Amino acid sequence: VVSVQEITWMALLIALQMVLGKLSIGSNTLKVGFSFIAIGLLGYYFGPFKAAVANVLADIISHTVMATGGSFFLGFTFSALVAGVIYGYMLYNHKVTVLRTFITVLLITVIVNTGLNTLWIHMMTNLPYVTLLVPRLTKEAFSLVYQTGLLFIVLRWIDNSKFNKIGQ
Amino acid sequence: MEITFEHVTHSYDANSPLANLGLNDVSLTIADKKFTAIVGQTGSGKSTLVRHINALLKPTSGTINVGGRVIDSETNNKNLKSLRKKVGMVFQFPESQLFEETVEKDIMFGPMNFGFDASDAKKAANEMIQLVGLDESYLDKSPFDLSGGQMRRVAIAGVLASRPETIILDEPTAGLDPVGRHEIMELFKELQNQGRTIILITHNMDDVANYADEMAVMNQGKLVAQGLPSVVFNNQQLIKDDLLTLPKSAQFAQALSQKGFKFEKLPITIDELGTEIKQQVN
Amino acid sequence: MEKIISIKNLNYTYPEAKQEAIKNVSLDIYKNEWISIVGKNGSGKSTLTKLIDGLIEASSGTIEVDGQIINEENIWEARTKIGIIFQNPDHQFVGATVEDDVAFGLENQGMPKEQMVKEVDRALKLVKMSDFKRRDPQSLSGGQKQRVAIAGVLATKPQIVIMDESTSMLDPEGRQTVLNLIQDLRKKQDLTIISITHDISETELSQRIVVLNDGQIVQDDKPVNIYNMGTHLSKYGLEEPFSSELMSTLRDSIKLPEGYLNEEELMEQLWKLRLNM
Amino acid sequence: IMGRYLPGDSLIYQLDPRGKFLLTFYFVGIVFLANNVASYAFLMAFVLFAVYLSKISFSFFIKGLRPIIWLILFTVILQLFFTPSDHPLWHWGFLTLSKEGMVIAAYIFIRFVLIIFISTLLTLTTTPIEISDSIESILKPLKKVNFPVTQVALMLSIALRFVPLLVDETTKIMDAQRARGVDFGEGGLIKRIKSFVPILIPLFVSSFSIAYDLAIAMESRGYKDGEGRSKYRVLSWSKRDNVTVLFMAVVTIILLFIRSY
Repeated sequence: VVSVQEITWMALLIALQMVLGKLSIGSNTLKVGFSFIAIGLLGYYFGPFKAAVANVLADIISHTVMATGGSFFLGFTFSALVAGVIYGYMLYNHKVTVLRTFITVLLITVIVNTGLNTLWIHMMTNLPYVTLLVPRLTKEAFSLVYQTGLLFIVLRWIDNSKFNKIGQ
Repeated sequence: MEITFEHVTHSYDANSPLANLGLNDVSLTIADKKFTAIVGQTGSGKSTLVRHINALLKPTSGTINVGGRVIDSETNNKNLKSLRKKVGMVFQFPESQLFEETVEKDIMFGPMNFGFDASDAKKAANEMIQLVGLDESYLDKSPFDLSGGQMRRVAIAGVLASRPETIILDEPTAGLDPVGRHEIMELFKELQNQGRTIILITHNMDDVANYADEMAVMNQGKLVAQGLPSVVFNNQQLIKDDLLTLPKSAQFAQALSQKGFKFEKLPITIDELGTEIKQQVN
Repeated sequence: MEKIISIKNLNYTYPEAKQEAIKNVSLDIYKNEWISIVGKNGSGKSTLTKLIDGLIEASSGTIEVDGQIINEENIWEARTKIGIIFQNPDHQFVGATVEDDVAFGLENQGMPKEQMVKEVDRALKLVKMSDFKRRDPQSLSGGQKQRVAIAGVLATKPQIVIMDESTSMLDPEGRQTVLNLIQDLRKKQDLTIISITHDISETELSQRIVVLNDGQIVQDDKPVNIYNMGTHLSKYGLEEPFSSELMSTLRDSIKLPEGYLNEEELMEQLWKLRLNM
Repeated sequence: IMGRYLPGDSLIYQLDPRGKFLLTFYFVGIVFLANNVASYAFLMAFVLFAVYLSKISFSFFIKGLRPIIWLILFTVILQLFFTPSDHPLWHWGFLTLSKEGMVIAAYIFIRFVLIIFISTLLTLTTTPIEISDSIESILKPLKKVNFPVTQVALMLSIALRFVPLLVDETTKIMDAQRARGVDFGEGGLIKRIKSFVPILIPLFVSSFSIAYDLAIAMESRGYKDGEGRSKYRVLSWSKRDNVTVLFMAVVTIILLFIRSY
């Protein structure tokens, strides 16, 4: 059973994810987005199962509503599911440390961003893995650093504040 | 610092066919070290107007001169810090800008961005927290453990800490209880007495009558009146066109004049009203 | 007069708080009454609302709504009798459009679709928002959002409407329309209105004012008697009513009757004095 | 930001959103079956026909390509020069330009265009709330395994309702921090990223308090646990929708035929 507080907080995090997805800095080649923070928070508050469901829904709704192009490919929805599970498994009910945050982001980067997402693009375009992977590597290495940093700052802040539990 | 707007027009979504004018050919001078109130209905362009003073918005055409610094449509987004340091801005519900772990750090945030060194910023935090009516013990607390009214004060302290010469206030007392509102308004008057320019956006005409030296009335992106409150509130046309409401004292005087009292000029504060009535009754 | 709410010896302390937010409050509220609960921020006004609606549970004491002492079993029934309009118009708008939002309470009751359509239309008509039926909340002004919130509450036909500082975030125009609307609805729909506010001018329409301070009831009286406290009201974080403030400025040289006069009465009085000159 | 729904009333608008939603996914799937000139041409003809039926100006569809035009060009160029071939027209180092490469590049390009046009068609003619209603309806069978479908649907519609509000809030917070001397566009990348903390935290706190207030407001309006609720918005499946599904089936059969031809 999901409580009313859980419903509204999940809803707001999904909304936040859509809004943060629109916020980005940097150029086309090295774009830095922020929606990962909202997914991380879904994991932190709700654990793997709920975060996965919420993230899948968020993915479908945001891609449909925002029409961000070719993401009707169901593979990306599967990526969203896996990301939700990883964030939830790693961040729910655990003390937030730099190492834990780093491993979380590393898992996301390796499994979801470079693994699954490359596979989907491969399936969509028939381009060989290597061709797709090589240009991504610098970007992924960079995002590993900044995502770890930002996620850690935000999560530690939440952990130490009265916002570390919902519904009060 | 005198602030002048010359033929300033601002259109939102300039490139879309739905472009709507936030400001329409506004020319206005805001005098140095004066307390200027800007009034007008919701959506009349008050907030759009003041966001031009620290270049959060840039004009589509026209220029704004802020103490010698010129802002126009070509103004670069970089190097605006010196301007923003001089022009402090308290937004509506400013407590939503708090984010640091302690009150002290949050108040220091602005000053540090503007290049104060840490000890100066700390000193400013200490001074400002007291100025807004809280004591030093609050500095170590988390801003999120405070009440709404206290958070508001901390946010205001955070803006004042950079020691701006001009302070813009966008409905700073919205939602506060009367006692809190009164204290905050007195604080702004005090800041003016210390030599700052105050620009206040408000819906409260009694505050305008009691505190402002000058006022400007906006409607649909246009400046429709400007001048001394005692003069502007006597502009019958504005009242008739529903562009301005009167302070309570003026409303009371107006009702009295329908009974048969005679007012050459509507009194706008309770003291003026009292004096007038005493003269006419005794 | 028939009681609709009866509160006895109510106490409440927030978790992790040192002081009680509500201290030994007893209060009877009568049918079709408009009662104002006033006090400064943090005096316990909103806590009291949440207690009455069972959104938080009292440490001790009882609350009786429409003859029934509320407990965990009947709280949902009690809630159908009470509608609350909250402070922030944006934070209570559930639906993606005006009509969806008004329907929310009805959906919760499991009302069939055809009936819902009728009720939504009826409620929107009451608050004069029918033309905005398909609009999204972001395109409405604060005052309009609160009118939709009122429609949402009225759709489920409550007997009691609690206004929890519902006008404090509105501009003067929005505030006036909302207050006029409530006054009008109280008569037409036979509602009991509990209005929680720190704005003394909003209490003029009520029949009774309860002053809360530090979680306790310090005054419970007719408006005239409360207004008569003049500058003493500031003790409780309240403003002196305009006419009372004006009277104190005039008293040093004009002879005025003792006690509080409202603006209309004061004007009459001043006019008489002028004629007698 | 809230989608790009364009009010209208052509046939496509009148279709049941569930049908449109599922058929869009379905179509994106069968696009991958196309393997020759004829099959791509056939699918293109189908999409253009659907676009024509929507009575929406073609320029809106072209605009739909814009957000991912770089990805498309990148892929097309890679295909053009990296497709191995025994009969290269031109050869330099790693780069090979061949007839096969050109054909594959063209196919991939058309594949992207097809997918984007059809998904743009869905977003232009379906409101966000209709999409969330569709998702609820599609998830309904999961009720049998105790999946909280109605709660999830409510959650989605709340999320959609709060997106515009949070966008306003973001702008406001950014302005407030700019006024306090934050420069979002300056400094090294790390500094820029750090400058977002003063936006992220307030935005988070703001969302948290909205969620809290909203839950209280919902409970006060009688929301219990999602059980026994009725629905104000009801989707209705009509004959038109049956015809559309049938039409899609025919399209699939023809496609399969052309493909193996």
